[in-house]
Amino acid sequence: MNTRGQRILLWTAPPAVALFVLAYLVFPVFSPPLSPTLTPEQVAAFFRSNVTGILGVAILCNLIACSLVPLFAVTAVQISRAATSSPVLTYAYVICVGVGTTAFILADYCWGMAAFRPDRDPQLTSLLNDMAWFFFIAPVGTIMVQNLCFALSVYLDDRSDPIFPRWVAHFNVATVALLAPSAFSILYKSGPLAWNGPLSFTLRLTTFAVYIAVMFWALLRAVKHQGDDRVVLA
Amino acid sequence: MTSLIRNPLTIVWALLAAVTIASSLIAVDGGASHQINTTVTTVVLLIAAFKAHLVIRYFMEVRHAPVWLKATTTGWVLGLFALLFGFYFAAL
Amino acid sequence: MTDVAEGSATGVDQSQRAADTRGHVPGEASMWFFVVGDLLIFAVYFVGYMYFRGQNHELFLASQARLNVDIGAINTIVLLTSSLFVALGTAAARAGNTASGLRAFWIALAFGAAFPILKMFEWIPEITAGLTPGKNLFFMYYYVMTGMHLCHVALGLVIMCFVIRNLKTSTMPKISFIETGATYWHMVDVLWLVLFALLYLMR
Amino acid sequence: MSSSVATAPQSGAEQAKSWRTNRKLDQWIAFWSVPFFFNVFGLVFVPLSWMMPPRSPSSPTPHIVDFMHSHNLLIACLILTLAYGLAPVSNALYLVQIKRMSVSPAFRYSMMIGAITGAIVGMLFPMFCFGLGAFRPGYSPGVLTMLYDFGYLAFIGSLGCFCVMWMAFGLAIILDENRILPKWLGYYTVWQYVTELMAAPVWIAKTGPFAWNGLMTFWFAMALYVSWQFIVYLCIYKTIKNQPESELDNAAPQPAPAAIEVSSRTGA
Repeated sequence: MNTRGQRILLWTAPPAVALFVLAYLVFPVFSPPLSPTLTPEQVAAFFRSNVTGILGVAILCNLIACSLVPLFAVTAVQISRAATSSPVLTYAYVICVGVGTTAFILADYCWGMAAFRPDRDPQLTSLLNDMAWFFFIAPVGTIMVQNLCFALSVYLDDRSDPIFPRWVAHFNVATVALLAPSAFSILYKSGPLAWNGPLSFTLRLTTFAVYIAVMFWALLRAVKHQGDDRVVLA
Repeated sequence: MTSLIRNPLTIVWALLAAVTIASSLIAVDGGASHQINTTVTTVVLLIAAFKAHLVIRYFMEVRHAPVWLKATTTGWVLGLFALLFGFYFAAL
Repeated sequence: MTDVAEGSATGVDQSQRAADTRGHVPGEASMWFFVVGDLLIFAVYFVGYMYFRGQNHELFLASQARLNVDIGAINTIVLLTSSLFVALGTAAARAGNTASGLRAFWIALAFGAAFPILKMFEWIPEITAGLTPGKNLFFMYYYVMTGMHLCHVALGLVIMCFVIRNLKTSTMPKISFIETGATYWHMVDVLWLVLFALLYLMR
Repeated sequence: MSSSVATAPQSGAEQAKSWRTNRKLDQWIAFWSVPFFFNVFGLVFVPLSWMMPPRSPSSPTPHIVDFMHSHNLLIACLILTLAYGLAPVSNALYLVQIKRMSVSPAFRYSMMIGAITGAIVGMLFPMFCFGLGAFRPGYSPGVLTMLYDFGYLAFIGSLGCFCVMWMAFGLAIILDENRILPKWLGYYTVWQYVTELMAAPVWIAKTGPFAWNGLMTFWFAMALYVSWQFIVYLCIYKTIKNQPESELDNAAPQPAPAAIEVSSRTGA
């Protein structure tokens, strides 16, 4: 079994990332990120005056929401190659990817829904906006477990020529610590932990971007070295 | 055909069908006014317990089963109907 | 628990070796774990029904009056007849008479399949007349219990098809599997007998 | 999360050898994260937020508003947001055992998809419904009541994804010929499936035994579920423990050296 398929899937990641960056840059809600302290009327006014931008990005993200899944799928394949006793880490990883991606899609829906009928009752527009932020920023539980599963598979892989260098595992553990603060955005409406604060918003998105870049590089390297090595199919 | 008629299973079935019709008639005639009727309820529930017992014993072949299974199923029938009667009469 | 697990290990061989000996557990012993458990789950429902009935006799009596006792009674006979043919078929298969066993199971399947159809003749007029589960507690119990029972019937019909296939295709039919399916079907019958008395007949 | 890793040495210690060399370490770490997760789950729902046992669907609006404003809901939501990723780990443990069975991969794929959808509709979404109500006290009672209903109905009334999970799990156990898990557990799982059917009336009843806090739909179903979950974990524990080392994935690639290693380990 050669690794061409894995390489093709991996190279779908850069264009996906480019589209995500584009979506991020043109999304009115993110420039600057909407404050949690806005009243429902202010939120409704904001959505009324930015319908095109929000709807456009919502549609784009609806289309590309799952486009990083191939990268995660290749990661799952590489986890299953590690010399562990069972595919338990692979399965946990795959389920986590599914759950995390769905949360992102729900966030996208909520923003899209708020912009679809902007003259809705401000209470409801505000609710949709809150819900979207919750789904976008807060649910880090799955990506944390996901990265821990990956790190664990690297740590437990005691073959002489390891699939991933050790520091990739250390890096994954570090991302867990860096992503965790954004869960606290549920508790605060202002300050660094609020959903527009530097810890919940900037740190989280930066960490995620760096994480994708590092994993892309590490996976390319791992797939290249895989050669004719047997792939354990989960 | 005679073997089918003499078969104990068929006899049990005939008995079951007969008491089913009997209990329906008792309920419809005796309870037509839809008042609480303890006689009808008692008869109907006893018939149901008897039918359940017959099906378990003969059709499910618990007759020939080990003691633990006999005890469990009989315990189920007795316990269930004891509780049903208990709750029924307690609430009158 | 371990007793049951060990019982299942020996149950299969045992049933094929000596079917008529005293102390024989029909079918797989682990299946009885399910049957007894299911009987207990339904028992909780039955007792719960009786308790809540006691809280409001008038409502339950008045609602009960709107059920169709005729279809209920016919369905009881239908299930009993189906059970009879399952029992006859099991006995025939055990005696090595696969052909008549197969015929009995086909008849049993036909009667069994009539049950859900009759149930629809009962349910659809009731639902269109506004007697939905949300109407009152009696109808909630009625639809939940008969609905759960109907799911059991559906599963039983599927199992019966597998029993028939087993009898049809294999020269040495697996008696323990036939007994397992038969036991399940009789359990469905027992549950209906109690349901019929509680929902349709008691006053 | 760290404590889940920290519990792993226990299982290693039980085997009276260095836990780091335990070949099933990945499975044991995953296994011991599950009791940790369920304890967090229970603590958050019951003593912290009193979300469970469920409040009545027919409680008066002021009570609902008061409850939805309680700050502890936010803390509960936060803890669950951090910990809910462990639910996939518990499902992964079932999947590993199904993989060892003689059944088609379709069973574990069905279960995997059920687990993905179930975690969203049965956990994340209802959790956020409660969290959102407490997050912004300014919502009108109408919105709060909707979130309350949505939260409880999604939490207690999410059925289909769990139905497919337990069906795949139960059927796989019953059909399996490798005797990975005991047969009766398969039938027991079918009961568990029945409890999902029992919960369907929560979408209709607002009071009485079939409401979402009712005797039948909540208490009875919960009693069956909790005992089932407990017994399943005992069985999974036993089966991980009894899995012969020669069958492990990490024993397969290098047959000769692995066999020597295993024998030297069991000797020591």
